[in-house]
Amino acid sequence: MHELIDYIQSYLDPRVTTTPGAAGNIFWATVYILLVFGGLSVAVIAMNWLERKILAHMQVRLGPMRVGPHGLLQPIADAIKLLLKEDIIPAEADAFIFWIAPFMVVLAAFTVFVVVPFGPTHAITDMNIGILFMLGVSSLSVLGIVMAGWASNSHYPLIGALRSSAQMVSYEVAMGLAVLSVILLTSLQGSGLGLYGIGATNPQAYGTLSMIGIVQAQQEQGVWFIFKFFPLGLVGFFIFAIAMVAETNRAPFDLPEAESELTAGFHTEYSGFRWSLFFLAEYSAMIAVSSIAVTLWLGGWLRPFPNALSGPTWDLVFSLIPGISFLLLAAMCFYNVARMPKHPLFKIQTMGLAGFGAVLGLIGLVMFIPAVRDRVNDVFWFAAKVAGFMYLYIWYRGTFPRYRFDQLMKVGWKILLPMGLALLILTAAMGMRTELWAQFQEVVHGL
Amino acid sequence: MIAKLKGKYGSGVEPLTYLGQNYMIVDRSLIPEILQVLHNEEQFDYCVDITAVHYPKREKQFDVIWVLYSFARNERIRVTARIADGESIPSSVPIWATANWLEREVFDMFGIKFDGHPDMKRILLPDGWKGHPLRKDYGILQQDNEWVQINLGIESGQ
Amino acid sequence: MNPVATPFFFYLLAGTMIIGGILVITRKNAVHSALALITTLLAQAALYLMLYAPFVAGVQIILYAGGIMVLFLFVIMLISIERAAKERQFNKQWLVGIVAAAALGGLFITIYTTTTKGKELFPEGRMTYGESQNTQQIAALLFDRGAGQYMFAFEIASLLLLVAIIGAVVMAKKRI
Amino acid sequence: MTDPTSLSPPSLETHVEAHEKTFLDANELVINMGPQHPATHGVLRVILRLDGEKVMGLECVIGYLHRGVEKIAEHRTYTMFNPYVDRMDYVAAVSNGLGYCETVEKLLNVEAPPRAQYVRVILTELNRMASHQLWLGTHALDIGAITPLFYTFRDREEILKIFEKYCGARLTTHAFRIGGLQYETYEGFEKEVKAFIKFVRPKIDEYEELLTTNRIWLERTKGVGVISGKDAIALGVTGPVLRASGVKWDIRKALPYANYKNFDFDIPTGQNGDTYDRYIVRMAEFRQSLRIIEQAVDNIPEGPIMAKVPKVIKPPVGEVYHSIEAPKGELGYFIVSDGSTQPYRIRVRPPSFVNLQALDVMCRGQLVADVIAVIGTLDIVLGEVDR
Repeated sequence: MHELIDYIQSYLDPRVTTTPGAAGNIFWATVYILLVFGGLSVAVIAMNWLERKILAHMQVRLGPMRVGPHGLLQPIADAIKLLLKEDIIPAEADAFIFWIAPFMVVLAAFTVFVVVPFGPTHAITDMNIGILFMLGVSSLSVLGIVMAGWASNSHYPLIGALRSSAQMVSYEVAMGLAVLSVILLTSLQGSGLGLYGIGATNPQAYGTLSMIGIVQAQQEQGVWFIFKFFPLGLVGFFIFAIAMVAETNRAPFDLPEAESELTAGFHTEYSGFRWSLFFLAEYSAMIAVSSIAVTLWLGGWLRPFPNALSGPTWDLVFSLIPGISFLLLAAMCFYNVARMPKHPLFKIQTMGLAGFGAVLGLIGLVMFIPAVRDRVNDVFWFAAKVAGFMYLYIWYRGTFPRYRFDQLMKVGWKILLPMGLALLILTAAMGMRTELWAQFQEVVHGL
Repeated sequence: MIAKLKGKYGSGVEPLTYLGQNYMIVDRSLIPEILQVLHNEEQFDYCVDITAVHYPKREKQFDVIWVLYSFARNERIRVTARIADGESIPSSVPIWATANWLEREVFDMFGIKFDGHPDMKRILLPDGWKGHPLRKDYGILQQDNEWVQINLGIESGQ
Repeated sequence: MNPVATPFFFYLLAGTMIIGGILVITRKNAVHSALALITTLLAQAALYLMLYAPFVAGVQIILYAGGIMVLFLFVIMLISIERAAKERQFNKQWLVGIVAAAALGGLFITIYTTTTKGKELFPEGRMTYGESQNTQQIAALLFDRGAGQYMFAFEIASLLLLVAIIGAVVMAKKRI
Repeated sequence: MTDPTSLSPPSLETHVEAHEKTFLDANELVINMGPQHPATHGVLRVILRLDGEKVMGLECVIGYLHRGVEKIAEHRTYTMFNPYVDRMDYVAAVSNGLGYCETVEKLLNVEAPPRAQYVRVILTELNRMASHQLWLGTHALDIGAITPLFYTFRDREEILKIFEKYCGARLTTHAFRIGGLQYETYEGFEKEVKAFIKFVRPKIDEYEELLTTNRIWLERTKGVGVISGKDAIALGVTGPVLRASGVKWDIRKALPYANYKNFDFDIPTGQNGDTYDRYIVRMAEFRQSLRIIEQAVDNIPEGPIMAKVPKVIKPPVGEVYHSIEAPKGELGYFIVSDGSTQPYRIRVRPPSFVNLQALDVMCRGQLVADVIAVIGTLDIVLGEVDR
């Protein structure tokens, strides 16, 4: 018990600079695991509601409005329905694999979050091979999909699974190249240093695969990698942004689940709880790849405009934004409370919405407390950036038709892959430009 | 054109007009030849419809009717052949591809067989169905109860 | 970071690997075999982690479990399993196989126990590589200007793979 | 010229045989699509033979919605059968009614009075737009764009409101009677139609904005489901599908019925006969329909709305074939009268049924995803295919 208190105190000390996992602090690691996975589940539920609402408003309709005020309780109703539904295993299916496949997909999608850095100290652990681990584990989810498709013993799931595996394996290549270009950039510590310390005074300036290290590199270099070597960083970001949509099987690359062609793709035969696991996995995979993109290109937990608006005053202003945005949400809730129809039937709904607004407002107020403010700020900016990606996902879905399979492959292999290779070479050349220039001049002098 | 055909085939072709619509009654034996001529020489390149009518009291019970249209002449014509029950008629699939399903429907509804059709089977009704519903002796409430019982597992479809 | 319950995890992972390996060769259903193989490979990745080789572990997951096994499954699924399962799968060479395996195992044991060089390959005690620098060390070993020894071999290996890919395409496709 | 037998759809047996032969041959696969499938627009069953994802051939199995409309007709009087035709192509019920009424009028040798003709044209063209809107929404949905569906349904609602106000029904309208119209137009009919024209013009641009230049849409539709004009004629394909293949043929111009000859409009055509051209042709037809409605609504004459038709309709003995340009193609009625109050035989020449036959030719060598696109672009209604 005494040790436990020590643990807690040790982490609450503001001088702590390392993640609980890396510090070997099992208590805090456990707390973080629970926090991250609890938060993830809440995020998936929130995404469910948001996707339906945003998509509905894009399509001139209202979306869920019945369960709770503005359908706020709809995802919970859905979850209860799914859990109570009969869990059917087709007679001809391979029962064991059919049973284990969804768990495998969920496991892969969740394990990834072990290394996601929500802040310099807000991560379960900091791995030396962080990004490699993320790519590797998220590529395992394709195994689950393939197993699900095969075990269903039915044509549509099989074709869905085949498409899915081909698609994910193809886009991983382009994705990997884009990621590599960022890893090259991380070795450019400070200005004037060459790639991987070549031509530098300190030859040990290696790059890093650690997720936290990548963000710290951006902090040190004073630029988000999306703007580094303009437009090279931007191109890399776009390659990744396209590949990540394909990786997560979302529109316009949602061929494995193309409703009009393959009914529901690899999870056609699944129902109830097991189906909801696929749903959970899909959304958490979306969040996972978005957080990779945010970490690698958008400065992770760093606040926007670190250079233009620097100094302690601006720091303070930016640290107030989380609380203010929650208060804004609360204000929106109260505005809608005022707009609710004044009818006895709507009484409970109105009260519910008001309560929801009150909770949001309270959270906002708590965020103004300095101790909380400093610790939450990183997480807020990270979450805000990821939320931007989530909105993009929904927007894509509302706008684009679906690619055909061969076109999808063409985009992956004939467009993104060559672009990724060129990007890698150009990034390396830019990183070593002083070296190369010197060598070039030497050659010219020799002539 | 009609006169030309009449001159060529004599009594086998009987051209008629009703309400400004041309049609001709053609002897069954002349059917393949006349359709070929209409398609190749008279440019009736679009087979609008193939259908049949059942006259149970007549000796030759069925009228098989081709509705043809020519894009070049902007003209429609109907060709009618009279055949007896159980008699078959040459298929016009080699002339117009569209005849495939139309002939299958005629077979399905009237039981008229088309010789040389690539895939002569029922189209709208299920394969094992008994009876041809558009014949006049097929009652409006009649159905293949046996088929319904075996395939749908219910006593009756009504 | 101090390791927790090292022997327990070692035996757990090693046991998983061996059971997985046995399942790979005994399952009739090719998909089940592939899954057992994946389990083996993942357990092996975990073992690498225990050996303070996170980079190798990561590569093991991304390449073997995530890449090669997906392609394996891809191919297996395209073949009609129900009918393939009925076919006779094993050549009657298990006797030869056992003899060969026993001979190889015997060779390893002999070398390890009799010669001094064999023991040097497996040093006693725990290796003490810094976990946080593992990836960088591998990079240095491969590519560093001064100390890199394996760059040529590495590139040759990738060229070999390229040749293999081209060969496979030529053999599989009659008309390119 | 292509051999017609090679154009006509193959039989199921060829697919089954192929399935039997292909043990361990990783490529060939026979899959069944439907009859319950989200993209077959009803209860259409398609048996596909695939080489990987490439379609080697397919067969449609139809008849799941067969109701024996032609048999029912023989046991109803001419007037009683009128509502039944609405149930065939239920998204273009007004066109069906127009075709039927005109055919019986032809048999009776009467003509609807001019005022009735104008109202008929307005309603039929509105219905053509409603049908095309439904097509656009579902077609885009099949290709993966979900948003156009909601846009088109929002605007189709306005058309249905006009129908509802005119005749009380939205879908199966039974708007016309043999000899003219049952009801006089309601108060403010012209104004509402004009308001609708004004309302829908920018909406059509909105649909086009979403799709016409969308890269993915172009890639999914260009060069997909190509059918040449010659093949289309050989297969009896009509309507926008034929026009997209470059054949400038529209019954409204070629063999004018109602009073279409009084209106000024163009026949939009395509060149390539692919899915994109069919899309473009139908989008252009929206605008042409609006043009026709605009001219008609400005010039509705005063006068009676019913021709002199006896209470009990007993056409003289004879047979007649008459067809109109329905939204989906040539909709023909062949009616044989034996002089009694009931038709001796009514044959409906359904455009969807005949167009669907071309599916096999259009899909051969394409990918599975294209089959979906082609079914969508053919714009079939299973109620009409199966009758």
